[in-house]
Amino acid sequence: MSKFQLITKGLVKDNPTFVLLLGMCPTLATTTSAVNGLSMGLATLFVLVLSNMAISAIAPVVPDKVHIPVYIVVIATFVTILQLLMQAYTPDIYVTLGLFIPLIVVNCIVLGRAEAFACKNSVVDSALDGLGVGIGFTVSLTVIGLVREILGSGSAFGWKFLSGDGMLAFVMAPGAFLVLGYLMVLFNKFIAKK
Amino acid sequence: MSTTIIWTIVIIASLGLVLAVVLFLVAERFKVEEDPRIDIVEKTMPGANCGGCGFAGCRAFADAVVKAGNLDSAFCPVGGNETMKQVASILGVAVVEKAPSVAVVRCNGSCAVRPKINDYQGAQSCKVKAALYAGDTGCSFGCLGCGDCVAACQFGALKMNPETGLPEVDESLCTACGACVKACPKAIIEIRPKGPRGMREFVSCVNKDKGPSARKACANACIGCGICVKTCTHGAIVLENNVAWIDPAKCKLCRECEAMCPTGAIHGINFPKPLDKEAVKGRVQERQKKAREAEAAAKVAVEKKED
Amino acid sequence: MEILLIIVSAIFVNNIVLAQFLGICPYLGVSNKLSTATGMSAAVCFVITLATLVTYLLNKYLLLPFGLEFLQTIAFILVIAALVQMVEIVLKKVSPSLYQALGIFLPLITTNCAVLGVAINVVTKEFTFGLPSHMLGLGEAVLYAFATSLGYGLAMVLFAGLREHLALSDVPKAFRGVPIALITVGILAMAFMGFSGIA
Amino acid sequence: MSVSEVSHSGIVRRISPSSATVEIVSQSACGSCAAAGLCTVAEASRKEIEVPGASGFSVGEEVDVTLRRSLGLRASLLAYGLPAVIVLLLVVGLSMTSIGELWAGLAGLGALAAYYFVLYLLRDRISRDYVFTIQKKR
Amino acid sequence: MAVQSNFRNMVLCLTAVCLVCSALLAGVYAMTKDPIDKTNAEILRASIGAVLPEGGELSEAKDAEIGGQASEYYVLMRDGSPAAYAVKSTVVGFGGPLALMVGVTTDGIVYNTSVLSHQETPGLGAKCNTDAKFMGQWQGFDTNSKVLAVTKDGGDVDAITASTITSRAYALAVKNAVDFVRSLAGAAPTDGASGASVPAGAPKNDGGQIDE
Amino acid sequence: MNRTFSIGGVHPHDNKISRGCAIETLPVPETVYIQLSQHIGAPAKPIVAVGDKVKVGQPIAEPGGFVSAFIHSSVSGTVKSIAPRKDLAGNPQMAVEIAVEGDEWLEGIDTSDTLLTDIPSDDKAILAKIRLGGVVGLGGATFPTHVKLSPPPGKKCDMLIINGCECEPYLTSDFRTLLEKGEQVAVGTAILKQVLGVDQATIAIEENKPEAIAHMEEVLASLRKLSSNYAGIRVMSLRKRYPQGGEKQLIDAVMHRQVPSGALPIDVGAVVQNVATALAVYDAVQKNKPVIDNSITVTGECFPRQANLLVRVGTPLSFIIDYLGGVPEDAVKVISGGPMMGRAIANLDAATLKGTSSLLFLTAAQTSRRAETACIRCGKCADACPMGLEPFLLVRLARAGMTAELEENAVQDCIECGCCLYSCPAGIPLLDHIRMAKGQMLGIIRSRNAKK
Amino acid sequence: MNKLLVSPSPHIHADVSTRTLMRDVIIALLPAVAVSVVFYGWKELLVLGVSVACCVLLEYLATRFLLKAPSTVGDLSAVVTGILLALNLPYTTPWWVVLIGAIVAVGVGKMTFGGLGQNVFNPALVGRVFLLISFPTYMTHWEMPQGLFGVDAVTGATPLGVIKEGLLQGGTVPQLMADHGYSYGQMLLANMGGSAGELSALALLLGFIYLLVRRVIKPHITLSIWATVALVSLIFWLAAPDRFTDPLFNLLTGGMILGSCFMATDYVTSPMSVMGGIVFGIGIGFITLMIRYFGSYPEGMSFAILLMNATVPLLNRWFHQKKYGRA
Ligand SMILES: Cc1cc2nc3c(=O)[nH]c(=O)nc-3n(C[C@H](O)[C@H](O)[C@H](O)COP(=O)(O)O)c2cc1C
Ligand SMILES: Cc1cc2nc3c(=O)[nH]c(=O)nc-3n(C[C@H](O)[C@H](O)[C@H](O)COP(=O)(O)O)c2cc1C
Ligand SMILES: Cc1cc2nc3c(=O)[nH]c(=O)nc-3n(C[C@H](O)[C@H](O)[C@H](O)COP(=O)(O)O)c2cc1C
Ligand SMILES: Cc1cc2nc3c(=O)[nH]c(=O)nc-3n(C[C@H](O)[C@H](O)[C@H](O)CO)c2cc1C
Ligand code: SF4
Ligand code: SF4
Ligand code: SF4
Ligand code: SF4
Ligand code: FES
Repeated sequence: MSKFQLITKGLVKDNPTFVLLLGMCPTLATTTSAVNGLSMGLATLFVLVLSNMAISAIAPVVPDKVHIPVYIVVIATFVTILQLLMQAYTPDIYVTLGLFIPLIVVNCIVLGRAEAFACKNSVVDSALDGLGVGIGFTVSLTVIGLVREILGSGSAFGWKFLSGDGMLAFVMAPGAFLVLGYLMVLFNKFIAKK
Repeated sequence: MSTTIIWTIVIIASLGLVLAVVLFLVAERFKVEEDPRIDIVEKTMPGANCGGCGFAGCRAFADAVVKAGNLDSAFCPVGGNETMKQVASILGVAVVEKAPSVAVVRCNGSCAVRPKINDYQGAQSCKVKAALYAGDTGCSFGCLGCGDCVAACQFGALKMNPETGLPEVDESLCTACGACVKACPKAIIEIRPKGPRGMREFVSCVNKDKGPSARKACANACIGCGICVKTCTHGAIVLENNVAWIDPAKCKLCRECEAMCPTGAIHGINFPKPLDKEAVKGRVQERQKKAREAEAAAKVAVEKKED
Repeated sequence: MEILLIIVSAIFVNNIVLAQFLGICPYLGVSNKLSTATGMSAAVCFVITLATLVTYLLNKYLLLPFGLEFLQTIAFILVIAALVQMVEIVLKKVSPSLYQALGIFLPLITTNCAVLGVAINVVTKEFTFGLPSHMLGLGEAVLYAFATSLGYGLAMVLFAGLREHLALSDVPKAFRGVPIALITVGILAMAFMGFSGIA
Repeated sequence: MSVSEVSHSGIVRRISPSSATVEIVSQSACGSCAAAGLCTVAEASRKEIEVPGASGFSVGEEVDVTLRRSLGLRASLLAYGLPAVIVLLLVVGLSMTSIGELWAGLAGLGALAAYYFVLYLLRDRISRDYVFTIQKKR
Repeated sequence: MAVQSNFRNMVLCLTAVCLVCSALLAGVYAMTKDPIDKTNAEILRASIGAVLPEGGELSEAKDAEIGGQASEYYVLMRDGSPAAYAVKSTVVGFGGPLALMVGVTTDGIVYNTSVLSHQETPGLGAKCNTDAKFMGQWQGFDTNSKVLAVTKDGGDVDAITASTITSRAYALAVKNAVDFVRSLAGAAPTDGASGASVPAGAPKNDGGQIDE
Repeated sequence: MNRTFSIGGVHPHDNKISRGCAIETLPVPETVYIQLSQHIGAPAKPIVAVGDKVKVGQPIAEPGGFVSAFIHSSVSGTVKSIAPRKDLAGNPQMAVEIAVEGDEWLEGIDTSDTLLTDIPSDDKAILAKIRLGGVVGLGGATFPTHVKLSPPPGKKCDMLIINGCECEPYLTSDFRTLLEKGEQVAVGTAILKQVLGVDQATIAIEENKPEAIAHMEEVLASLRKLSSNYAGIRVMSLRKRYPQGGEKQLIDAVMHRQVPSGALPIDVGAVVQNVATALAVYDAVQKNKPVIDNSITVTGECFPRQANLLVRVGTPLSFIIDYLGGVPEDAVKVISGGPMMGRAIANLDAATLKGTSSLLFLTAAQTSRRAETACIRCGKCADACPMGLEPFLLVRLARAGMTAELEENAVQDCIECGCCLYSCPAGIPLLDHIRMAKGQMLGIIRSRNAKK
Repeated sequence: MNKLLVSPSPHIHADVSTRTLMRDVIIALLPAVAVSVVFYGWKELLVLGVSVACCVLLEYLATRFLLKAPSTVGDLSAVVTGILLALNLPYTTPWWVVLIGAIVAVGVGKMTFGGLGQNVFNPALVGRVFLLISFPTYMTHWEMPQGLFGVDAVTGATPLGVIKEGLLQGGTVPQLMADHGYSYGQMLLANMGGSAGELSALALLLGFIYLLVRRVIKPHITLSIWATVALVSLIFWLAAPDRFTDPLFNLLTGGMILGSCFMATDYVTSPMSVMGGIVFGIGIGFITLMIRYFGSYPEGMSFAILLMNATVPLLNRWFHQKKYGRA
């Protein structure tokens, strides 16, 4: 797999949201607007890249029975670092994303990449892999957020094009499920062409 | 500040320690050592989970062959020899090549030659129809045309031809899994070896009626006249219950039977050239005449000897 | 009254799946069969309740005194992981037959975001339940966790029923599987919004 | 298999005159998720099940272990549901008294230990109810 | 995963990883502690600044009980005497706690309000933090002449459409703050919320549903 | 209020337009084709050869197994062939072709009209006569009667029910039989009662046949005066509701007992026999006359001449139809049996069987199925099902191939009454699929029981 | 004589079809439609028109292009959905909101699941609840028409809304009822604020009786809803008459009659067995009252029906008709 493919596969072929259905909770919870989705995606991307790198570096010396806990500790460390950094420098976003920042620890994407890729590949490849998957995740979340924002608030990336409200259901819980469901169908039909 | 750092280290490290001990205990008790080859084999399988191999699905197949360590009684009809070669190389054993097979429809009673004598109304299912009565044509053996076989085929290899009212096999898609054979209540579909370059010869009829009634029901029916049996010089054709059947193992693809069949019930597929019926017919008749003469001569000779 | 409010709120009003979006992966994964969903609900109930109890104590008596709240994430995940594993060992020792029956009946329980999410929520979020906003005390915390997991079970059992039904329906091909499941949950979430404002 | 049963496939590991021991592989809850192959957190662990009175099987053979569905449900209630309720009641109850949260919490954990100890004492009684049967794989 | 596990290396490895990670964490924590504190302080300052007039000197946080809850307030000293107060006032909104910073001048006029945190429904109650019309009405709201309750309850606060509960809670929070400032100044509490069923500090402000 | 069964049922219009037509005797055709498989169970084995001369009533085939029956020649003449011939469904079946020559009856058959009310006391001999007479159930299932009359040891019969419900629309042959041969049916009933060793017998008739009810009351009253054999036989009027004549429903209606799933009527102490069967038993036992003819209703609004005919077994349908004036122009479907359970005929050249009870002609408007649309889950099928099944569910399960669930939902209990398909507003071919699934399920159950 | 027709038994069929059933439901709804049009005028006609037209059109488009099957609009079920959706909306609803509601009802609630018979939630209610959540302003604000038939435009809110709001402001039930001059006779005949379907209990009941007489539906679901509402609200009312409204009020107001007679009885989304239907009805009645009494929505019927729709598969599993010969 070329380096280019490593970065792009997360967009369509191995799209973590629409194809692999990973990390459903943040996908649904944090996509009330395009910006929120983007932020969550980037936060996950941050952890993905760093933990992938760290894990690929230490994997050769980890006894295989403790590899999962070791990875969890590593990932949790980066998540906590992310939490601290966000608290310090982007407090607004930290508050909006709330619980779902610490929950990156249990996001299957992160651990999944560690297990499936990072532990068997070089640090650079792992970083690229993390980047690719992270980009896929970020793009998906942004798109979902955008759709929900347009339908639900009548705005896009905060730019309001409708004077009133949109359909509020889309910013609330039901809208998250509905939008993801329908987007998944469109993705399969027109992008992945399954 | 420094106390925070110290406590951080102490607490996390001790949690790590506890976790390590717990994990060790768990790991000791619940080891999973699935043969990793099962996964690898599964990945090489086509993933159709059709059950054509006789196992519950692709995973079950992979499991079974890895555990058995050989491929003696296992064959994936979907993946075919290609897949089996890969599987064999994973397991490090020899492959058993199988002649590739394909489904053939043994009914050529199209709407044109097999007129409908009644109308059917009810669930569009060959099974339901077959349980109710003999069918909407005079032939009580022929295809019922509701397409149970089409529905059974997971690979989209079968299609109903609206013109003929008969199912047709798309050879490129058919994996010879046999699902259609099981689905057909009239036992019309047969899995046959594909034959060299796809060429094969078969009797496209299963009508067991005696000649006249078979013929009355369907112009293309096998009437059990036995001409093909007499024609075949390789002993490949058997006639039983008023229907002929060509043994693919013995058939040499000479197409003589096809030419001789009075109703056109014998079909040859994928031959490069169309069959020149008259020429072959002439050739066969010539040969038969000679044979008769030779026989007569021999008879005479024998009689002479006795004299 | 307050107890009732905590229960109603956690099960219906702020349902963990339908309003809080936690534990969606197993929710979509294990809800194909009704009986498995029911059994799984009991297991989730147990894990969430116990995990909340332990992490609450951990937080209050270890992290807070030393000013280490920022370690919540890492400490909780380690403790919960160890806990889940330990239950397995204990159960095997305690009653082999139960353990074996569960092995056949249920998939393994894993630490998912529902467990961690509830544990973190309990120690960080302010709750109201008709009272002035406050952090939960231990009793409330455990009750809240338990009720939340009941909500999980309710959502799961309802959904498993719906899915068993949908499996026999002629859902258009493009929607089969996960999409129709998501859309169904969406409508379910819509219905659950009727409870909003209670408590 | 009837609808009122659950079964799990496994492999016969040991045979004794009175029973057969079958090993099954249990997948984690996310194991059924589309990404199970990719995300290896979807762990698997190996469990052994003893089936008394099974005969006619050989070591290494693949079999289905079957259990009445209601028993599976009962097992999960007994192993998880009931202790959760006990811990809940105790902790909620005690925290209403003036005993202090630490003690209430520890009491809850203690009750859990006690519950499992009782289960341990009753393990023979319980195991009488749980009848597993095995069949050869079709 | 070349390493075969045994008890020793497992414990060793996990402990070591934990050690390294915790050290790393502690380091980052130490590094970010100050920025975080600073950010939080800034946010607080900004929220206080937004609700108080310019100039003067701000006091440290002082503890108080506002609307029945432990809270805090800040005094703006001008020329040695208090000129205005910034009061943190928390009430229960539609979705959970609704925390406001309310700036009140000594003469009982609301200078401005800002939302510190809320859990209201996006698109509905959440507009209390975005709706210009709603937010604007608080600037210079004179509690001496206007009644601190939503119009529906007979007051002078224009509610957010379809979010009376949030608006009511908001008004209550402001009223609690104003009352507190009055009590500091020794004046009688506002009688504004006569239409509201909920006396200040009552546990439940969406009122009248179940008797507690 | 009259009694009826407790679950489900429908009320199709009864359309008994041939009720006024007395039974007339159809002339004997030139050739008859007597099928060797006219009953449930193994086909009979021919005991004549081509070229043999046979007389009316002469056995031409013997039982091919325990559950099987004798078959007799219904005419006198020469055996022309014993070969496959297309049956009603167009499937080839072995049949004996006999060219008719005269009408010569086998000696010993009493062809007079005299009513013989004295019943022989030897049960064994009676059973033998029933068996030798080739009597099978004429209510539709054609189950060999002598088998049914020999309950397994230990099972006791409490009640003999004579099934005169004729709940299917259009059919009137049982009704005419009751009116015209009531005495013989009553004697037959008494014989059956004696063989079964029961005290109680009920002749169950639906309330839409008041003449038959009155007539049978009268007949029984007069017979009771003759002999104690006729005590304990009574007539019961039942509410009109399809499928009252179904064995299980009838037992429920008459005795308030339900036959458990998989069990036989005898398990709840009941034996059910059709009116025509009772008549056949009378003929076989009192008159030595085997089953060589039966009455057939020929009807349908579009059919020019309604009739109830006494027809020799093996008469080609085309002969009957021609006799009555030919197939009407607008008839699209010919049914052997009633419109609810009868079989559509694919081949009018086929010959009648012992169990053929009617020829019904329907027009396209009367019989065409509605185009199939989606199930709207109205539950009308489940409301109608007399077995309390859920046809909509069974069909879904059958389509999904969920065998275990099908068994759990009792697909094997379906009596194929057709109430579900009759009621479904969405035109779903419920029974078509259920029948398939039931067949499959019975196969599975049988092979499972065989293994045990 | 043509070719013979051969088919499996039975050979005759009852003369009900999906179409005739739906037609009967439409007929049954006509009195309510008529009352609402008379009362609210052309605006109500517009809502009805947009709703029905859009439902039918969407069903047509979806069958042709999504399911790629012959169109099913002929079965009239989309018309039923359209009318019921319209009856659930205030007559003041802007046409584009009605349009969105119809799209959600038929598009999401019905066709996504595969069309008639496949959906698990009541389509009209999916549409209504979606609108309720999305456009609370339009959905909960009422304008009374100007004194048509001399009707006094007392209030702009439905009785349920008035009571809920009044209670929030510290009023008591009897006082509020008196203030607004609510009388049961009025509720029964017409003249309550609210959506068209809340207008006249009598017109709806007339339709319900028609459905019963035509044997389109059985009464068990409706009756069990009524019984539950009556019983539970009686208990609350007796306990605290100031705080809780009385049984008759609860039965006659809001979507109670429309919901219990026409929407809870939708075949597709209600349990198959009688016992299941009774439990279903009890659930609807209970949840409705809980939402009315304690929730933030004044009316809970729609939510209650949707919630119980979700339990239908479970109820179908747990409750079966009694089978012949099985204990
Ligand atoms: C899901 C949901 C969320 C709501 N969120 C809020 C909210 O955040 N703030 C609020 O005041 N009302 C909210 N409401 C509306 C109230 O329940 C209530 O309808 C309204 O406040 C009173 O009506 P009015 O403001 O139109 O007079 C919400 C309602 C629902 C169903
Ligand atoms: C194997 C077998 C054994 C039977 N044994 C008896 C029996 O002992 N007693 C009896 O009354 N009927 C017996 N029957 C007949 C059936 O119960 C039933 O009467 C017959 O199938 C015709 O019923 P129907 O016309 O309602 O379908 C038996 C049927 C079968 C298939
Ligand atoms: C749905 C259904 C309807 C039936 N209707 C009648 C009927 O009306 N009259 C009748 O004699 N038998 C009817 N039968 C057949 C009876 O079940 C039963 O087989 C018969 O009465 C037994 O008597 P036999 O053995 O003398 O035929 C019906 C069967 C079924 C399944
Ligand atoms: C008695 C009856 C009630 C119905 N009620 C509704 C209803 O409440 N909402 C609706 O969208 N359709 C209703 N329909 C129409 C139809 O059944 C419904 O659209 C299906 O849910 C679509 O699959 C009803 C139909 C009948 C026969
Ligand atoms: S045509 Fe028949 S054998 Fe070929 S793939 Fe299809 S089902 Fe299998
Ligand atoms: S080949 Fe067999 S299954 Fe296929 S359509 Fe013909 S009869 Fe049906
Ligand atoms: S045919 Fe079978 S399923 Fe249908 S109503 Fe009759 S017994 Fe029930
Ligand atoms: S009668 Fe037809 S439409 Fe109604 S539930 Fe049964 S199968 Fe479905
Ligand atoms: S369970 Fe929440 S992200 Fe998977």
